[in-house]
Amino acid sequence: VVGLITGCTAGGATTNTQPTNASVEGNEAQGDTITIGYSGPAADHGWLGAINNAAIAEADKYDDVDLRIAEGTNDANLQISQVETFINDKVDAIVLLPTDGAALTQVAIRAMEAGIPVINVDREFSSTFAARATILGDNYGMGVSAGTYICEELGDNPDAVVAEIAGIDSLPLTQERSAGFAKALSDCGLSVTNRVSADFTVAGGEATTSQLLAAAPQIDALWNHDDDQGIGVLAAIDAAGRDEFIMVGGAGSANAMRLIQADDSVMKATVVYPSTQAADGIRLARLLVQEKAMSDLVEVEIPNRIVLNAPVVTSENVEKYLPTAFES
Amino acid sequence: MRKSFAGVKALQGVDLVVRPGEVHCVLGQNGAGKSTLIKTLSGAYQPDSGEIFWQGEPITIGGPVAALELGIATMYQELDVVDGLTIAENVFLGHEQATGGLLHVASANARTEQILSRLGHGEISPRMEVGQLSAANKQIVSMARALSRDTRLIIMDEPSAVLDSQEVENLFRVVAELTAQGIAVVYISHRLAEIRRIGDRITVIKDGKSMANGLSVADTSTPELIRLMTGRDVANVFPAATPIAADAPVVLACHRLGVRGVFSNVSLEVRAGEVVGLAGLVGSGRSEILEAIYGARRSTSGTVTVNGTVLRAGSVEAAVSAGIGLSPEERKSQGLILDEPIFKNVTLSSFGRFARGGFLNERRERQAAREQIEALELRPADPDLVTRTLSGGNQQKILLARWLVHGTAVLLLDEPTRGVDVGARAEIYGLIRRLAEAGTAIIVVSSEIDEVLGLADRVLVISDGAVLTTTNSNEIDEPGVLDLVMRGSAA
Amino acid sequence: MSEQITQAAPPIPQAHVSPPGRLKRTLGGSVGRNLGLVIAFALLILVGTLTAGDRFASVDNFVTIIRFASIVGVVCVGMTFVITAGGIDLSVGSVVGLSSVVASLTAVQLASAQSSWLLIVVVALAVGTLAGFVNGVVIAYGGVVAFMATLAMLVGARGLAELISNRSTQIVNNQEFLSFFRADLLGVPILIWIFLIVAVAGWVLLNRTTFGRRTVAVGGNAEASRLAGIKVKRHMVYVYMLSGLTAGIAGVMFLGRTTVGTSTHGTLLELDVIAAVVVGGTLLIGGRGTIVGSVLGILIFSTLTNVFTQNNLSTSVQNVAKGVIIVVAVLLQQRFASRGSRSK
Amino acid sequence: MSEQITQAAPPIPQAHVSPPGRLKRTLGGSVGRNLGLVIAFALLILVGTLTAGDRFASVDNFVTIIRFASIVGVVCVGMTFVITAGGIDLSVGSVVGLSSVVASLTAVQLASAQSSWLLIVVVALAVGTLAGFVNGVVIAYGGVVAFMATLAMLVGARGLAELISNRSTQIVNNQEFLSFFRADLLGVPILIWIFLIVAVAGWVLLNRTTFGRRTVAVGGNAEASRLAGIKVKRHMVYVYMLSGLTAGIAGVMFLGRTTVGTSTHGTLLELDVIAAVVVGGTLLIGGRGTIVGSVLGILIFSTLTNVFTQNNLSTSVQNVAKGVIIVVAVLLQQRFASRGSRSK
Ligand SMILES: Nc1ncnc2c1ncn2[C@@H]1O[C@H](COP(=O)(O)OP(=O)(O)OP(=O)(O)O)[C@@H](O)[C@H]1O
Ligand SMILES: Nc1ncnc2c1ncn2[C@@H]1O[C@H](COP(=O)(O)OP(=O)(O)OP(=O)(O)O)[C@@H](O)[C@H]1O
Ligand SMILES: [Mg+2]
Ligand SMILES: [Mg+2]
Repeated sequence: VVGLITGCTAGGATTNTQPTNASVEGNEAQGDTITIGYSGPAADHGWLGAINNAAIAEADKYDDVDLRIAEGTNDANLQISQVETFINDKVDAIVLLPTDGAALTQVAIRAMEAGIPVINVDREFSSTFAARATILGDNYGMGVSAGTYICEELGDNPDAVVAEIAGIDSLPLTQERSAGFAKALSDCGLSVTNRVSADFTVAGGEATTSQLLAAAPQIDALWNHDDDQGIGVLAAIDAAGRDEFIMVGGAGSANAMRLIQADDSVMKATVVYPSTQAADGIRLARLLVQEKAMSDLVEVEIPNRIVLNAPVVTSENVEKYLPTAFES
Repeated sequence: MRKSFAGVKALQGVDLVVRPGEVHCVLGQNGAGKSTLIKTLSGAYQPDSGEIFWQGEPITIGGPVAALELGIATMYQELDVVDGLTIAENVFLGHEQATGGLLHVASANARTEQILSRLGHGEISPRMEVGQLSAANKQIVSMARALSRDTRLIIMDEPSAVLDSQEVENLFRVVAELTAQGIAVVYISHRLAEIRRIGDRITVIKDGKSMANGLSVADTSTPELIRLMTGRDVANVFPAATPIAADAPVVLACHRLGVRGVFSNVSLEVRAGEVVGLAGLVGSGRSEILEAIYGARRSTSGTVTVNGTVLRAGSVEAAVSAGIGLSPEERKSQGLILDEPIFKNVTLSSFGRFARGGFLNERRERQAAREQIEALELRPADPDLVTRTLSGGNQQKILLARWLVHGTAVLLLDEPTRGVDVGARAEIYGLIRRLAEAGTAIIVVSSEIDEVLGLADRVLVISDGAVLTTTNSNEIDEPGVLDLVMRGSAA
Repeated sequence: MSEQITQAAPPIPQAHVSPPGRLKRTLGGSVGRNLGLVIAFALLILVGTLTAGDRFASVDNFVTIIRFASIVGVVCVGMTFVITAGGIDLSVGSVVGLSSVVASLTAVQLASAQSSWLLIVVVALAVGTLAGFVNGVVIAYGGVVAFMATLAMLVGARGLAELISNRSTQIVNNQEFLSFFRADLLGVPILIWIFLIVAVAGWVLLNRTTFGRRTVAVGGNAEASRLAGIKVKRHMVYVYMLSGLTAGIAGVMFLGRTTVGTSTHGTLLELDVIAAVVVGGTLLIGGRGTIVGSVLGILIFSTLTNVFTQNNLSTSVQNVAKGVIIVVAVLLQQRFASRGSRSK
Repeated sequence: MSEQITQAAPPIPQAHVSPPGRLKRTLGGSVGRNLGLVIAFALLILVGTLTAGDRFASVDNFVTIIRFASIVGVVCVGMTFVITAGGIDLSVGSVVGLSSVVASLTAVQLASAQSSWLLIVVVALAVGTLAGFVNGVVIAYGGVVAFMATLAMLVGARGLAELISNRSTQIVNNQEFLSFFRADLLGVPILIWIFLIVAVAGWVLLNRTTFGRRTVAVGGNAEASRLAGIKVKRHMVYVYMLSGLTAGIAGVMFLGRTTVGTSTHGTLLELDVIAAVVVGGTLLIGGRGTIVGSVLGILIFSTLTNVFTQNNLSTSVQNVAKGVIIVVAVLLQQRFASRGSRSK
């Protein structure tokens, strides 16, 4: 706390670009104990499970963080009431991965009005007043990355058959991913020939893929939105004995990356969608409440908006990403 | 063989001694505890106290299986067959012909065929699904099941209630065969005439206590039996009919009414104060005629007219608002909401009248129901009692009370005394007469021909969905009706 | 369905039931029948207070619990009628989603901006009632088993909602609408008022009107009701329309609470609703229903969720506990109900 | 439940029906009763062939359809018994998930690596059967309505599966296990063989054994069955165990097909299964069940999905169509069943 005040005054007129408080050591140092409320959607598939586990693990690292977890719902009504509970309890900060960004906006605004900073993770609120900071994965960017990679691989074959296996279609993020994918493909003159949507589950991936493969006897490239359902997708591909195409995954599970590393399946690449967003959210919330800044940034305050990159992982760079990948 | 026990709430000290080869009749009013008694013997209920002796040995019957293993087979009052299974499967239910769980379908069918022939129904295929059978034939399946086991004692709880006179004859023949083989039969019926015919000895139960044990049928007079059952003297005769005024208006008129495939061309007129009876065999279509008049079944031809207005076909509401009331054949499944209090059953057709703007006035409703059930001497006359706890006769009275509260010009009564004891019967007969005298037009359907003849002013004899004759009831007797029916179905 | 086993137990003959007095009847009727629930509820509050102390036992927290319960609770009222009438409505969750989607369509929002925010409400209620009407007609006149007809609607209405919304989340812009639903009246949130009004209206309708009497009669014995002159089929259609109407109300409440309409609103709501209603003491075979029980049932479930959240327990643990509690509650419920007066 | 309306039509007594001939009976019984389904199926295949041509009407595609149906189909066989016996099992989907999770636990996998891959199978079947046992006991001996008891299991087993797996996806490493399930036998995939065997075994069990006849009897008239000496409660426990067993088999099949065990396996499976069984002609009130119908029912659903995928239609459209088809199929089903022989 003291550090921040000095930082502010010191930062006034000088060109000093190294705030004293924002060192890694300074940020790790124990501060006042704070209570962070965390609420996320039902951990009903690998990525979300990883999100929650990473958040909890992150909170466990700090003795000065008391995490209140209310994870586990796809019901906006219930999640709103969980946030209300946090407001009632006057927690110090709320990290919220909303089941639907727009639906949770009002209650987040109420929390902000009650003086509780809200960190919005992954699915964005519909109002900028609803969150003090926002950490987003780039869903549209994921689609773009996957599409661009496929364009590169397929080169200049305008008749190439591109198939897409989406996640839960009624989620806005699925729509964004598909939109990005379609955009990138159209830049090289391709389009999605066959599209099915699964439900982010292994079984759903398997079932829809086996149907898709029957419907499309010849495929050149396939993008699967989610590596967790990808296990099922690959099982179906194996069962059908198909290997004429390249497959790109999504989210970036350790499992998928090991396959890419082995380079003996159709799985050639995956697009990372970081599963550490909520953990980052917890960390930001702690810094925010303890009035610290981010290390490696000159800025003395926590930024409003952080959009995480959606890099493509291939056999060339897989070593770099494997350590932070999530186990499904 | 000796069984005696006392106990269950419904049974407070009943003794019953059955000897091999006899037909032992159990008599008692509705709710006296007859069915409860036999269910205790068949292992369906456990007695709270008392002892059962089987061939001199004291035993306990732990469940239905134990009873069956002892050789006690039971035909229950509520039909106890399974619709989805074939006749043979029903007959051998619980003791299937099988090795290692695999059924011997053919041998079961063959054995069932034998038993059915023995019962005089060789024409019924054992492979038929029981759901397709009439109530009478289901009763036969029930009987075949009892015979399929090696039994020493067969208990029959009101087997004749759903049978017509022909079938009853058949039943008696089988009973005689059984007793000749030394098998004992316990026979329960409300029809005293039947008991006179086949019974050897009688046990009378009243209010869960036995009033008389092992009376010889031959030595006991009917009034004596009735006194034992009811504790009072009941004139088991039909109330005298008062002649209808010659100018009494026609209230109900059916013109060439028909339901395709069931009955056709039924024309009848009922005048105010008149009781018309429909006689015929089981399955002749009598219930269907009532249902068609009432709109519960859509007629495909002809018209129903009440007081000069033609009713819309297939509309119960139209019939009810025109002043027709129906007391259906199956009291429990078609008539009453058993878990609701009495008064709500009484006002089921008219509760709208006790409401203002849709809001009910239960106090007035209860009051109106109370008036009627007191007038009908319902026992107990508490409008808040759950209907299920009442005896059959009293439940029947609730149905009559329903239409008394509603107020009807025409009353259709389908089997108004089925399963009702002698005492209550006499009361219901009196009631029907009083209603007629008050100007209600009444149609009565009953499987007991003497009842139709005794109650009605005029009788329509029905066979195979067609009206054979219409006569005044005093111009025809029971053999006459039967004769007509036989000739009608032969033609 | 499924009742068969319970019926297999020999009915207990009660030959000489003495007529209960008026007071005894009322006690036996209302409190007695709900005693199991009240005990369960009290226990849950005790556990909440012991484990989470003041955080749990605060006015704010109770408001949160009830506000959470209010949307599902409204649907429970409609479902109580359907189950009492001997039916079941699996489609309520999907209908909630569908009505929220249709009511928040751009066209509707534009029209409502020009007229009144009530238009949004009217549209949602109309959509819900219409879906209920379709259910009712298919069941009553088509003769399709209620379970299947409403299962079909469950699948179909969700698909329709997705098609109509093009699977996007539709944000409501009408500020009057939003501020109405965000407002408090006498310190109590509007959502809770709506729940209260629907519950009281439902109670009066079920217990004090001819409509309610018919509902119980039809559920108790449809054939006897028909032969007594009640228009059973038409009444069943009304009952399903009522259930659809409450789903429409819940759709509006979702709109007000979340400010968005989406096809995912109300997913799996039907399970919670049916569980609450049956745990509340309404018989699944029909013929007996209690609004008070249903309300208690849903309050128990939402308190349970709150206690678990307060204690940092995951949904997985919560689900296991919920499973156990449903069974225990139904068992308790049966015990006390059969003491209050004979059922079955 | 819910049957009341259908029952409102007066039962038609058929006093003097002459026994139909053997041929007529077989027609009336098997084909006649399933004629609606066969027609629906044929129509669907026609639509598929017209819209997707050879891609649809190829052997490979039919194998895909049947393989897709086989997992759900196995559960349908168990469910047919439960529904025929007058019960319902809403928990099958969760039990599938639970058994797949337990069977793919690290401990089980280690043990199976040391002994045989069959251990994984045995564990899954045991878990399923145990869950069914709990259902059965709660229903038959606890007297809890089947709908509620299995709803509780639906919620509870899912929670338990999540707790046990810690919500992670457990990959099966046992190669023998995996290659068994990926193999073909006589050109037909193992999964289809399993489905076939279970279906045939189910048919024999239902139609040719005392167990099957008793199941029908208990569902048709539980009290009459009890009086005929059948131990109704115990039988119901067996029936639910059978359903649990088929859920366990499906759990293994999921493991084999997807190579992982996870708590999400089988989510909402119960709806498809019940829909297929009832569309197939098994009466929801119990007392009549047909394995052939259930198999046709599930084939119709999976063909439907295939036709929609072949035509690149979204799940939303598919859901709307599915809703309509359920209703139409039940209506057709009723029409033809009542012609073949009296149902209801
Ligand atoms: N399920 C039940 N619930 C409550 N009371 C019952 C039940 N079954 C029987 N009783 C009561 O037990 C008593 C005896 O009934 P039971 O059926 O043995 O009479 P019954 O002599 O067979 O009469 P009926 O001639 O009408 O068949 C009656 O008072 C009846 O009301
Ligand atoms: N919907 C129908 N279709 C074809 N036949 C029918 C139909 N309804 C009834 N029947 C036939 O009509 C006849 C009359 O049936 P029902 O048993 O009701 O007559 P009933 O004279 O009232 O006899 P019961 O004494 O048994 O009441 C029977 O042969 C029955 O099979
Ligand atoms: Mg009796
Ligand atoms: Mg009749």
